[in-house]
Amino acid sequence: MKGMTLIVRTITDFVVGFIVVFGTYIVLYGHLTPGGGFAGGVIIACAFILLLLAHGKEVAFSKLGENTAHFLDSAGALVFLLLGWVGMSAGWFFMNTLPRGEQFSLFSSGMILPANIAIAFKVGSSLFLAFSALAIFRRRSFRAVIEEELT
Amino acid sequence: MSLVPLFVAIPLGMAFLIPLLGRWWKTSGEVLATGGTALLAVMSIMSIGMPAVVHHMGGWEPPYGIAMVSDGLSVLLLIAINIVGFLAVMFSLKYMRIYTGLPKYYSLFMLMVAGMNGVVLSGDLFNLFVFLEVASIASYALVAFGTDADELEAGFKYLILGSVASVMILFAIGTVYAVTGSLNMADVAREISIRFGGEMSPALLLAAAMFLMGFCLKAALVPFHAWLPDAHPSAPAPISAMLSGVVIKSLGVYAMCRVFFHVFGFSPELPSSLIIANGIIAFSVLSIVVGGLLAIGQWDFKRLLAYSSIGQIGYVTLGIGVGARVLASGGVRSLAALAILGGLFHLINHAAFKSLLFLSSGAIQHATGTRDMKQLGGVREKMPVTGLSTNLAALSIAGVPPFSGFWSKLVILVATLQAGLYAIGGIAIAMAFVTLAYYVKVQREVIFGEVKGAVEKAREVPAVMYVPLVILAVVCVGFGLLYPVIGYRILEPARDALLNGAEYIKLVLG
Amino acid sequence: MMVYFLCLVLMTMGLYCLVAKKNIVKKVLGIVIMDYAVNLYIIVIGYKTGGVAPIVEPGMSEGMYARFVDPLPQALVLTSIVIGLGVLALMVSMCVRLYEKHGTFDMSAISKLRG
Amino acid sequence: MESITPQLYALLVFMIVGSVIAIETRNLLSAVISVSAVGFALSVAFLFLGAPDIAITQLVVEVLVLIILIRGTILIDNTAIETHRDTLAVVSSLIFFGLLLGFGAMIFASEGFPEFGEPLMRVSKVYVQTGLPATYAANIVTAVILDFRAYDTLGEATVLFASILGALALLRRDGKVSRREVATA
Repeated sequence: MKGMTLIVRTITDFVVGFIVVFGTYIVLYGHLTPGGGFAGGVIIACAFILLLLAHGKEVAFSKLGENTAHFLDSAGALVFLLLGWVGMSAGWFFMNTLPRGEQFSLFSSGMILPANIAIAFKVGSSLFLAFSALAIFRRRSFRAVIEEELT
Repeated sequence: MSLVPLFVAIPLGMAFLIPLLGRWWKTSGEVLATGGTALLAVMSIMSIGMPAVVHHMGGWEPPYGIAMVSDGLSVLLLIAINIVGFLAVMFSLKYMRIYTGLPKYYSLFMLMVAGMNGVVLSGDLFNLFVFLEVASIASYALVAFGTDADELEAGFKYLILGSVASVMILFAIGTVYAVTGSLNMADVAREISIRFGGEMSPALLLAAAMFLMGFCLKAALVPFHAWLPDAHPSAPAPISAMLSGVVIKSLGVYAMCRVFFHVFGFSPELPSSLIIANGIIAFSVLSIVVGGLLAIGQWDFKRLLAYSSIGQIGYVTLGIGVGARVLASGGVRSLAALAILGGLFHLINHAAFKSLLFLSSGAIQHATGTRDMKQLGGVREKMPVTGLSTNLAALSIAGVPPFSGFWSKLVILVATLQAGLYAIGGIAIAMAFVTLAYYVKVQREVIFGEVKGAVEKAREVPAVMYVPLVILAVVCVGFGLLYPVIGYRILEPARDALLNGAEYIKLVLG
Repeated sequence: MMVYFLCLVLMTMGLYCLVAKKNIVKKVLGIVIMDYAVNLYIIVIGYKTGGVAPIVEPGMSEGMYARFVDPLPQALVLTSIVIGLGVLALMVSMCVRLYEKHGTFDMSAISKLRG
Repeated sequence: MESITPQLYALLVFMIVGSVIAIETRNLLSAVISVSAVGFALSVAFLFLGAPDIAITQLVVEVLVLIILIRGTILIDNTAIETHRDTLAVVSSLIFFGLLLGFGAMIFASEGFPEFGEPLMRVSKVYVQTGLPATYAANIVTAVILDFRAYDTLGEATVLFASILGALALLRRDGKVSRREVATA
């Protein structure tokens, strides 16, 4: 797919970095301020979707490759499941056994921060993948379908 | 340390791993799905006879955390889900070769199994909803997996009606939370009995009505059945077997039983519970009649089976509804126990023979390339194993003694008549003969008769495809003959779990 | 009371859109509206008059905790929003495929199977 | 401690009007944009109701929904569909909705239902009080979703995983292996 005009592309280049940084902030401070892995993940996905829309798929996939996105999608979910399984060492699924740290600091509250990060990776990459699949999907011409049926 | 969470963690882990490894290891889906479901099937059989377990998620005591509850009823459903799941995966190994994107298929399959296991083990209303959605979404995608025009259309209809059901269930959960301030089922039940005592408040009645509509949509009871006759035939055969065999039961019937028996409760002190019981009976009778009558006219083998599923699910909920009605009107407790036992027995029987029939329809389609009954005939001669096992399942579902389907229908009918519902019992008996009629049609047109065009070149399907059929056929016969063993070990704990709401509350809240 | 009722009105409007409209994109929009209505309903249930967001700030006294709105419905709605987004992605991909097969978004033209 | 009721009613009326436009307009693009307007109003309503987490999530999800709907559907075909309505279905559904609304109005006015602004908070009182000391998360909502009820969040992540996987599965190029490949296999 083609990109958009020069103005859009220039502004996109300027803005994308800020969006990613903002998303990362939302993810990391999810346990202290409003937000969390899910909202932050969607914001990060939106940054890549913006790249996809403005520059076309080559540029977007050079920043976040399709294989990488597939990998992050599954790996994020798997890491979250494993974090839950760590709790089984204390006898209960999803028990928060990691060290709690200090109140109101970034590295506190045990499992919550890594879980937020895992969810953010999972959500961001999977939404980007779904959108790119939707945007790239081209209707094949009727003729091509017929020819395929005949052969 | 109890290992109940493994029932959810194993299929989820497999589902996440399959796409991860699928890029480099082409057969990861086949290997991991077979291994995972085999392990789950063994675990579910091992959990027979175990005492009821409550697992506190995150170590938080209920009602503050989510409780995972495995009692007799859960074990019954776990056995059905995981064994049918394993056999369906085994059948898929060869059958699904004609489709592309197999890692995605196996991953979605494992997600569906994980969702259903999560539903039957959940002790929390919202958690039940979340896992219900996991299973539903995976099944929407699986119905449309072939991406042909009619598969997509069926999937879309299923998706629309399923979403309506989800919204209704969520609305009901919100209302229950507003009125009781809790989401844990046992805690809600206790709160209802303390706070509302003899009277069910109107708000709870609204919630109950919403739950009833939502679960009836998921269970495809008439008049909420519109999606099923499209979705079940369009799906790939192993998925049809899962959908008809276990999905509508675990998402519809099981969830309905759990919510109405354990959360709202049926007792003479709650006058409005009689309304709910009557509602369940009314929908069941409608399903039995409409499903049975529409099945006769079908010439598409899978579509006939789909309509038959509507009718048979009607029998299951009829047994449960009659039990609920007896409880709600203060009747004899042993009669309620009999009716519920019949319903649960028919549930597990239907899981066995309907999944067998759908798998054999897939085998026949694989061998002959058609499922139009007008073009089939004499399958028995060309495909002896498939033909024989299909025949056994058809006899069982038609209610011919001594197969399992006969006994379960007999129990349901006896209980219905004893409860004084003579008209409904009469309808159910008449429709049992209609069931017999359309399965005689299946036998005459498909299994016996002269060998017709499409069947002439057919050969017996490979062993991985017929072994699941044989296992399920053995189950169909075995359940009929070995009822004392099965009933004592599996069905009676499930029945007792349903009947004793007070014990459930004590189990979860201690 | 009126607030709950208006949420129910919004929900029935979504349901109406689902039943009455033939365009499958409109049906998708109907489901989106229903999701909104239910989410709002659940959040409204948890609202406390004069309440503040349930976020503790350093130096906040324990007495302030009593002013927090109910956090549990918010957790439920977060999950419900995610579910809605997932269902929407699945629905839109089905719509795209259906359009590819039939060349239209009209449900009565798409409908070949009869329930 | 001013009442938020007037703002909430204004937003709700706005949402209902927006949905009416979305349902009845001929132009699909207008319909999608009206639905998004409803979604943004919903986000503002969440903010008023003391739910900033949900407001942020709703806002970003709304952006994504708008992009997906426009990119996925409207760009393909934006023609209005003019088929006659199924009058029987519409009338029966309207009767059903009327009953539902009447029933709902009766129930929301009844004794058992808590008044607006007075939640029971039987269970969540404990979350509010012990959230910070027990989990060290200052945001109680995060404490609930990732600690007290983390298992739900696993389900939520799984739902998203399943639906995206399903969407990718549906958007793959060919559903079935072509006949030539079957013959060689």
